[in-house]
Amino acid sequence: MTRYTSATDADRAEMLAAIGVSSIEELFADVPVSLRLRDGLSLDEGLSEQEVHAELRALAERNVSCDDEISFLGAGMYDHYVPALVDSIISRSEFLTPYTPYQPEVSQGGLQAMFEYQTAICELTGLPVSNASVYEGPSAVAAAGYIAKHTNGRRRFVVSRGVHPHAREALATLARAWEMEVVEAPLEDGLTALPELDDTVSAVVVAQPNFLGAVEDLAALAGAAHDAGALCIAACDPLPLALLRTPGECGVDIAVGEGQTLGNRLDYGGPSFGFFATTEALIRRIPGRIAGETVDVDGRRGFVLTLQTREQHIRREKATSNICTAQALNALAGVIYLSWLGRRGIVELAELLVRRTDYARRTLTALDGVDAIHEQPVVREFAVALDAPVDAVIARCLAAGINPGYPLAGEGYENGLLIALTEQRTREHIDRLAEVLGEAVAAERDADRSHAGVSG
Amino acid sequence: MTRYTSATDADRAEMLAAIGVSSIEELFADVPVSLRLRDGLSLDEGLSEQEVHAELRALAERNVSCDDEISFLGAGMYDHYVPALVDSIISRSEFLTPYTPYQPEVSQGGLQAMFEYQTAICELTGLPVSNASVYEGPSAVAAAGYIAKHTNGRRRFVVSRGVHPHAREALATLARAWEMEVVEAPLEDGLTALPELDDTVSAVVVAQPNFLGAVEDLAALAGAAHDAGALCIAACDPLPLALLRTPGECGVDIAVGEGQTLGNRLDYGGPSFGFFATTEALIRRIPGRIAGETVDVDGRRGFVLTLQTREQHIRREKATSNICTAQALNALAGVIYLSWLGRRGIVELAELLVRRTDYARRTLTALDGVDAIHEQPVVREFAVALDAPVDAVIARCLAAGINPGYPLAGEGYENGLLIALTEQRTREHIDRLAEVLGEAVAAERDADRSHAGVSG
Amino acid sequence: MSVEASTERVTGSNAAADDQLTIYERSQPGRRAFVAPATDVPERPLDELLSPELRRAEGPRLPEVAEPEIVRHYNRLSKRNFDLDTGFYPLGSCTMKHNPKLHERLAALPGHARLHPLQHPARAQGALELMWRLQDALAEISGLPHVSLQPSAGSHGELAGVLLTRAYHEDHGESRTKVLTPDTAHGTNPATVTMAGYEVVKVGTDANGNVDIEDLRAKATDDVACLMLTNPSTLGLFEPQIDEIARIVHGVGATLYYDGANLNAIMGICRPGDMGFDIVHFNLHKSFTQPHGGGGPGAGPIAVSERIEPYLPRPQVVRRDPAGAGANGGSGADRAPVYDLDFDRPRSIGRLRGFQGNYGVFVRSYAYIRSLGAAGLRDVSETAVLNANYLLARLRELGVLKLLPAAYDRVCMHEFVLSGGPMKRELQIRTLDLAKRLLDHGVHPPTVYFPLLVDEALLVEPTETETKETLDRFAEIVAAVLAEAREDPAVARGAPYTTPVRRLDEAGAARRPVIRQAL
Amino acid sequence: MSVEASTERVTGSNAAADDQLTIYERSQPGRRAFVAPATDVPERPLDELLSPELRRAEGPRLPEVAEPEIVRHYNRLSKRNFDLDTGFYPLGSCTMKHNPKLHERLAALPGHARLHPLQHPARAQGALELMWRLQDALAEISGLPHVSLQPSAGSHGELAGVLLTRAYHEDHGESRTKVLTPDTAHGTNPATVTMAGYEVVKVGTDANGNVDIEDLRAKATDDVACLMLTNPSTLGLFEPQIDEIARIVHGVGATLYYDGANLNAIMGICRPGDMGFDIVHFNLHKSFTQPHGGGGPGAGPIAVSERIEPYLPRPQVVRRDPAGAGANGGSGADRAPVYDLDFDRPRSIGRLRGFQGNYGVFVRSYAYIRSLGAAGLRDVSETAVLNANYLLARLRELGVLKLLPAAYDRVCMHEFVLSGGPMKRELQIRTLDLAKRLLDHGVHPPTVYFPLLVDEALLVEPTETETKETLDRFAEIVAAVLAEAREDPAVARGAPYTTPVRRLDEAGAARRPVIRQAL
Ligand SMILES: Cc1ncc(COP(=O)(O)O)c(C=O)c1O
Ligand SMILES: Cc1ncc(COP(=O)(O)O)c(C=O)c1O
Repeated sequence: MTRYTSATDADRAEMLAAIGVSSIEELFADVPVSLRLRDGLSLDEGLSEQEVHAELRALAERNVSCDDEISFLGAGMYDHYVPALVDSIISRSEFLTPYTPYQPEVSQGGLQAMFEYQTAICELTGLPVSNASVYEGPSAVAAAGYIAKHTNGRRRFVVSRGVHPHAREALATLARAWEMEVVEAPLEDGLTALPELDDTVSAVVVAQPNFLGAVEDLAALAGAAHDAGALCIAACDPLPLALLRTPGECGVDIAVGEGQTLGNRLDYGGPSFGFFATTEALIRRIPGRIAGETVDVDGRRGFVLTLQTREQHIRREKATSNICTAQALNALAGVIYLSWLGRRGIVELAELLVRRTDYARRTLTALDGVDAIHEQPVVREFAVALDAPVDAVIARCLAAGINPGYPLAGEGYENGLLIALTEQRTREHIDRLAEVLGEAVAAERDADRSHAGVSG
Repeated sequence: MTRYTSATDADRAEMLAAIGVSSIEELFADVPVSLRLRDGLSLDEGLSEQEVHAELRALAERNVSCDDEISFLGAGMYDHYVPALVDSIISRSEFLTPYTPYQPEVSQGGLQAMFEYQTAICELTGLPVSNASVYEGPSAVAAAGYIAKHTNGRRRFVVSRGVHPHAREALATLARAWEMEVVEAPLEDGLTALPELDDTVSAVVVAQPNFLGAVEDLAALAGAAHDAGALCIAACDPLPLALLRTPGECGVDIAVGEGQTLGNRLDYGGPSFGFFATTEALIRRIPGRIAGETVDVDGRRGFVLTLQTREQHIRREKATSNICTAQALNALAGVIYLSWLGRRGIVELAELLVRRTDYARRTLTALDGVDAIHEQPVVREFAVALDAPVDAVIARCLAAGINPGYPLAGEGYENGLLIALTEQRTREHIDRLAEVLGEAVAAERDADRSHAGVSG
Repeated sequence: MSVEASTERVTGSNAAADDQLTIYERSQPGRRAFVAPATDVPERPLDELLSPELRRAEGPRLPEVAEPEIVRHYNRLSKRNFDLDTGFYPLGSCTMKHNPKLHERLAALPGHARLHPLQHPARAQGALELMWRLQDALAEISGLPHVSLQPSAGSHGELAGVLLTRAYHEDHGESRTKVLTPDTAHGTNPATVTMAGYEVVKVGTDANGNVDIEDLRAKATDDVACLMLTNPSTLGLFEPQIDEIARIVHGVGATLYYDGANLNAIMGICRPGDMGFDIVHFNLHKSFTQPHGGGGPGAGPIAVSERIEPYLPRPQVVRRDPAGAGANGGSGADRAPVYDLDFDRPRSIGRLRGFQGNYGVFVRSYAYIRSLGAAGLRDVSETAVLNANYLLARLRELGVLKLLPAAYDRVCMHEFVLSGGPMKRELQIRTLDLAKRLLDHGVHPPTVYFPLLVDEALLVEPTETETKETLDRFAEIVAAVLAEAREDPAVARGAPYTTPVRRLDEAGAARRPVIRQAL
Repeated sequence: MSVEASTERVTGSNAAADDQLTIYERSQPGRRAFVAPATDVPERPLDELLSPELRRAEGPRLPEVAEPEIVRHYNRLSKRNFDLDTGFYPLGSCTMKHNPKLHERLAALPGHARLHPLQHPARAQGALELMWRLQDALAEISGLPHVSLQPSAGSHGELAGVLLTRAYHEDHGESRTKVLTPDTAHGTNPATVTMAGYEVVKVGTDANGNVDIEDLRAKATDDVACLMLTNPSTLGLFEPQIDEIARIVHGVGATLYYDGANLNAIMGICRPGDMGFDIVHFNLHKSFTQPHGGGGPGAGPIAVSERIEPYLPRPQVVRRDPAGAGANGGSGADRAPVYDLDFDRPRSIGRLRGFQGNYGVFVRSYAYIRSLGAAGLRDVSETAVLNANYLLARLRELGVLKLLPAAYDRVCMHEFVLSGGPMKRELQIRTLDLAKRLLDHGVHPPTVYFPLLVDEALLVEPTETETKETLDRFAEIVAAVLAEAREDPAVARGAPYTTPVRRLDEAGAARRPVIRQAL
């Protein structure tokens, strides 16, 4: 017996008798003897609650979290403040412990929350259709690609380098299985430069703002895609959408994105949620759960899972996706967070991000050896090139208690650094970053020179 | 408007119109103009949630909590592990946000929990009557004294030095108002040595275990009190009661105590709860709320606040106490914690405390310059005398990340140290304490000597 | 579950017999939620450590239940409570305002929640500074310079206040025997007076609901130690003659005590200290929003004038400037101040309780004050008073006041009192019946049968955190219940119907008290 | 609220119209819960920073509501959900076991919850070690040496598994086109096959509920890439001929895929790896207890054999011994090991998602494994199987199986399937009616109409965390519903009656989808 099970020896005896067997072993008669584990699993012994708590606390202490340094890391997930009411609501067992609302009569809370969530996503994206969530951002891009494949059966995806590298890779992973080709479109001065698009192109995939923080001309990109008869898929950061022309307005066919910034923790990368919005035309191809409004036999308003003929449990091999368990709790956090921000608040927050980001960008690019990688308008993140080895510079900043951002070497900007802001990074933090970064760059340049001197 | 209020300017206008006044000012017409604040309060401006969070987090970081050092502090509150289910249950709004159950039909949850709590306290104390909680431990002793005063109208309290100093002081504070005298009974070899008791003694007040950790012969003390026609009041540490002869069995008339160790946080001293148990004879004098079982008009089982004719809202100046708001949520944590421990677990826990305490006591008193203040049996706490200035020794231990305990100078043991154990202080911690304490005492002795040398 | 039971469900009764079991009735020998950590020290025989004579024969008969069933048990119990986060809770005098969720997060930070009360002050600077700043803010709000956070609740603050009065008079060679309390006073006031060793003398209320000045004058003799006053009073009315009252009380050398339970009406508008009060208690769990926890915890800090300061409870939280000279009160200007506990208070009344008071409560109330600031606190009181007067107006508009007239027809402050007398006569339903019927509409009833001097009293306090829509809905519900009662009073008399249990036999419970489980 | 509405309440309907408003319908212009922190940087005109052409004309029309009403809204919504912490939830195939409260506390520790996914591995050693240890434990439990934690849920794990199969075959110069799935398979299996670019071929089930070996033999041709199998199957039956199945599948060079949704039946009893499976997915939110969150989050790690390892997703969590040589798998013996993310995997299928997977889920499942240990995990499976067989026996004893016969009359594993066919013929109520009527008794119905091959299927999975009393009560409820239906089938057909809403018009919802609020 464990602290989570209740079958005492007395219970076991009674239950076995009722079943009509004399031992638990007998219940496993179907398991070939040759397969039965003789000496059990070789795992450590179980521990008391307090011991498990102590062990996992010790592990947590060995991570440097955003509580432990001033972090300007972003690149897909951002350290936004999560209001206390989100935690207090999503930790209610009525939201935390049930599963997918297969029995709508006793799941109205979850279903109505999904409906409210879908409404909020439609408002953010300017598109008429949203599902109730997919796993997270990058896999959502792949899921959108799957729709494109089915919609026009074409051979190629044109993917902007402005799309998050993880999303590009997730799409490529599936494209291989679909025997489709992924062509990357380069960024020029920070913006997507599309190649010629022909009738082999299934979809054009872009990001808003893009991976370097730049605001793309989404309408132009969607227009180009449509001119070639391709779909336009946009991976969007939801908070900037409070200010930017919406994907819907720009003619985007599918807008997806990472929902972490909407009331979810960083959690070292998950769980969060992916949002997925599209046009009426594609409503019957969208993956995942969708809540819809209806009435009960007494005419009372109610909500149900709807358009289920898209889904695996009904359509099986003909389903538009294989997704089953998604991210309902994280999406709930999302709609609570958006309700907390509210119609005015979300704009105020986005404007604060724009102003703090502008201030940071000006302050840092004014430093010796720190140059902008592009001059495009940005909302919450921007990219700079350092005139010194980026890893060494970062190391110096870390030593000073500042995590200056994400190195862009992997993206081909040798000493590039991607710097993200949130409402939790104050002017004081930005000024401190400027000080520390400036010193670090200067120091590493000298180090470099002297080193060059030596080796030269 | 604040983030917690909803009256927009539009609302205000409508509401004022409905009231028939033209401004909020008019609603305060009864306030003499001379008294109205002209320039408002001089307090800092309000802050956003995130800013308040940052400020209070910064304050928290300036405290050294039991997470930040290995602490052997006890002396009335103890760092026991609080299981996660306690937090998750008491943070449910249905328990967290209602007030005293004045409307029993919609308060059955709280009322039944009180009934279950009372039962648990009766089981711990061996007494037939428990209320639903009082403020905390020391004031509970004073409240018990108030019953004694009413019961026999005598002039004096005989209070053992084994009673927590805060409790002795809280009783003395009220005794002064009652024009009663407090006589202190000394500890001899760690146990209470009662003076002659005559018919002026209203109550004998003792502690189990006492302030130096020693287990008292409660039956003998209660017997002596009764022989003099006085009541016996015992302040008890609830966890040791899992093993010790109960106050009820020993003839104690009123058993009270600090409930913090039962599923409540340290919280720098509060809120926690005080428990209050007594005999049938005193049931109508007990302070505070009591839940009782009854039935509703359909014959369904239910619970109500009962015996309210004791209370201030009914009896006013004739009430047995003035207590109103007590510690319901903390007492709820208490009964959940006790249910988590369970019948076997509480004994296992108490035995673990006894063994760890015995091990610590032997290990430490084996050190040079560390001697037992008494040899009496103990459960979770013991007192030693150091052959070096206790404050200097403590300072050295703190520097090594160990908080060795509570100095007893205030209690007249010049270099005394009171050391407490919980299930969170492992053998490894105890061995580390021995190492650090041994070194500290040795170092301070030398320092002393050389200092003596100098000054001599 | 029998067929009857199940068909009963067609009629919608939600009472699953199973929901009425206690945790003891769910116990089965051998089940457990707790697993003890390994005994890592020598397992010496228990008899050697604690001789059998010292030990109980049988352990406490606590329940034996695994974690899942403990969780379900208390979860189900919780669903049998009505709570503020679900609906309107206009419980007069209790200020059931919203409890910001932020506060629970802050109080749970390990630096606050896991701090031992005997930690050396030098290692608890954050906690002491927070307490000092809270004292400072409460002093400003009350207009009285010195604050003690120690009392555990309002009534504990009252006790402290009366003991301070005693100490003050004794220190000045006087011994007085009486304390005045208005007949509208909350029960804790007279109960406190007795507990502090004084005799209660009641002061009457005049036709307008104010303190009867003549009666006060008559009873304010030189053996009176104190007048305990609530302003706004428990009638929800501000004493327009507060200056005169103070003059009379001080005239005979008595202290003027302010019961702060109703402070929510006047924060940032006016201050007890300016009214001449010597001692004030705050109910942090009312004006400064604490979750009420089903009956606590709370905190009842007190603020006092200079002349009372020497007697404040021990210890006091003080700020010492770097030079080391003790300093309390004043603004936070000095450089690198140090916070400390001052035990050296020779004239103090002493301790009222252990340690430093309900710190966890202080954290929440301090966060509240920081969130709102001066303007926010004033907005709170303005809105509380606006909401109360608006609700009164709506009730009047709906004709409710014909049957439930306002006890005193005046502009009210943050709450108001209705009398159910006419309703009782005309509709044959009592205030209690109305209250019980409100339960079926998903709102918590106002305070009933208090204050005592109003016939069939109903004390309504909406608080500032309720919306206009909620107030409108409540007014309509009350009107609906009265209309229903006019058609058939039996409905209200039989109410409630939709609650987990219906009216309970309280008399029986008191006659044969069953206050613990028979095991 | 009208008089009718209120008298309606006498009959006990709990539907307050107010409870049916959406958060948008509670919105009032100007209300707010969010207060922005001060703009501490120069307030440059927005147009200079973001030109108007780039901006939307109108912001998103989110609700305008203050904190108290947001809290109440979602609190009230929550009360319209049934949840596992309130009652029995035997939803077959979903393993609705208790979620230990400890896990939520651990996942919330700032060192876990506030760790940025791009933090340098050297500064995330605690997280990486936890993931590595979890991989290690899952490898041991499954009997397969290499683990990737990346997939986000079971179906994502399936996708990974089939893509691994494709990569494996391609790397060996083969291209296969078909994947076999039994007709009992969960819908995600065939859906996954299609998504991974393969053709689904169904394998039949024999009279005993096992895979039809002859059919399998016939369909196992050399263009078959994989057989996806659930064992115990979705019928709750263990495949006794699993060895033979493995032989057949491997005989044609296909891989054997293990759908781990039912792992809860065999932990510590036997291992997929030993059965010959090449690839396994785990549903951490089933066997390893995650709160189901109303439909996620979960995680679907996969374990694979040596030959599949080279193709695992990128990045892999690895442990490097101090010397620096890479090492994965194996015991945690070495001194001061360093944990890292390995991106250098040339033959990897690549990424399936962002970052390192659902770390918060890993924390909970790792805590669960540490709490239970080897003995505890075995106890879990033993008790899960005991509870299922006991419940089946109780139902038989009460005569329920006469109307709801077991689909296959065998000892079951952790769950079992009943057929509502006879009940439908004899009592004229369908499995759906039974399910809806159960709602009135406060229990969640089992999974209905799955697996598809059983007529009017009812898939019952009690899990190990339920008490004997709960199982007894459930059996009695089912018996009571059948007895009631015999008297009057209309009651069940009209059920539920006591739920927040009654049967809903799903057809209408799909015909004219209303999937967002009209604003
Ligand atoms: C007017 C008044 N005074 C005093 C009190 C007592 O406060 P507490 O319950 O915090 O002891 C109350 C509480 O109900 C009150 O309403
Ligand atoms: C047998 C079986 N396989 C696969 C899945 C899919 O797992 P998930 O919902 O985590 O994607 C499920 C979940 O219901 C299942 O029951």
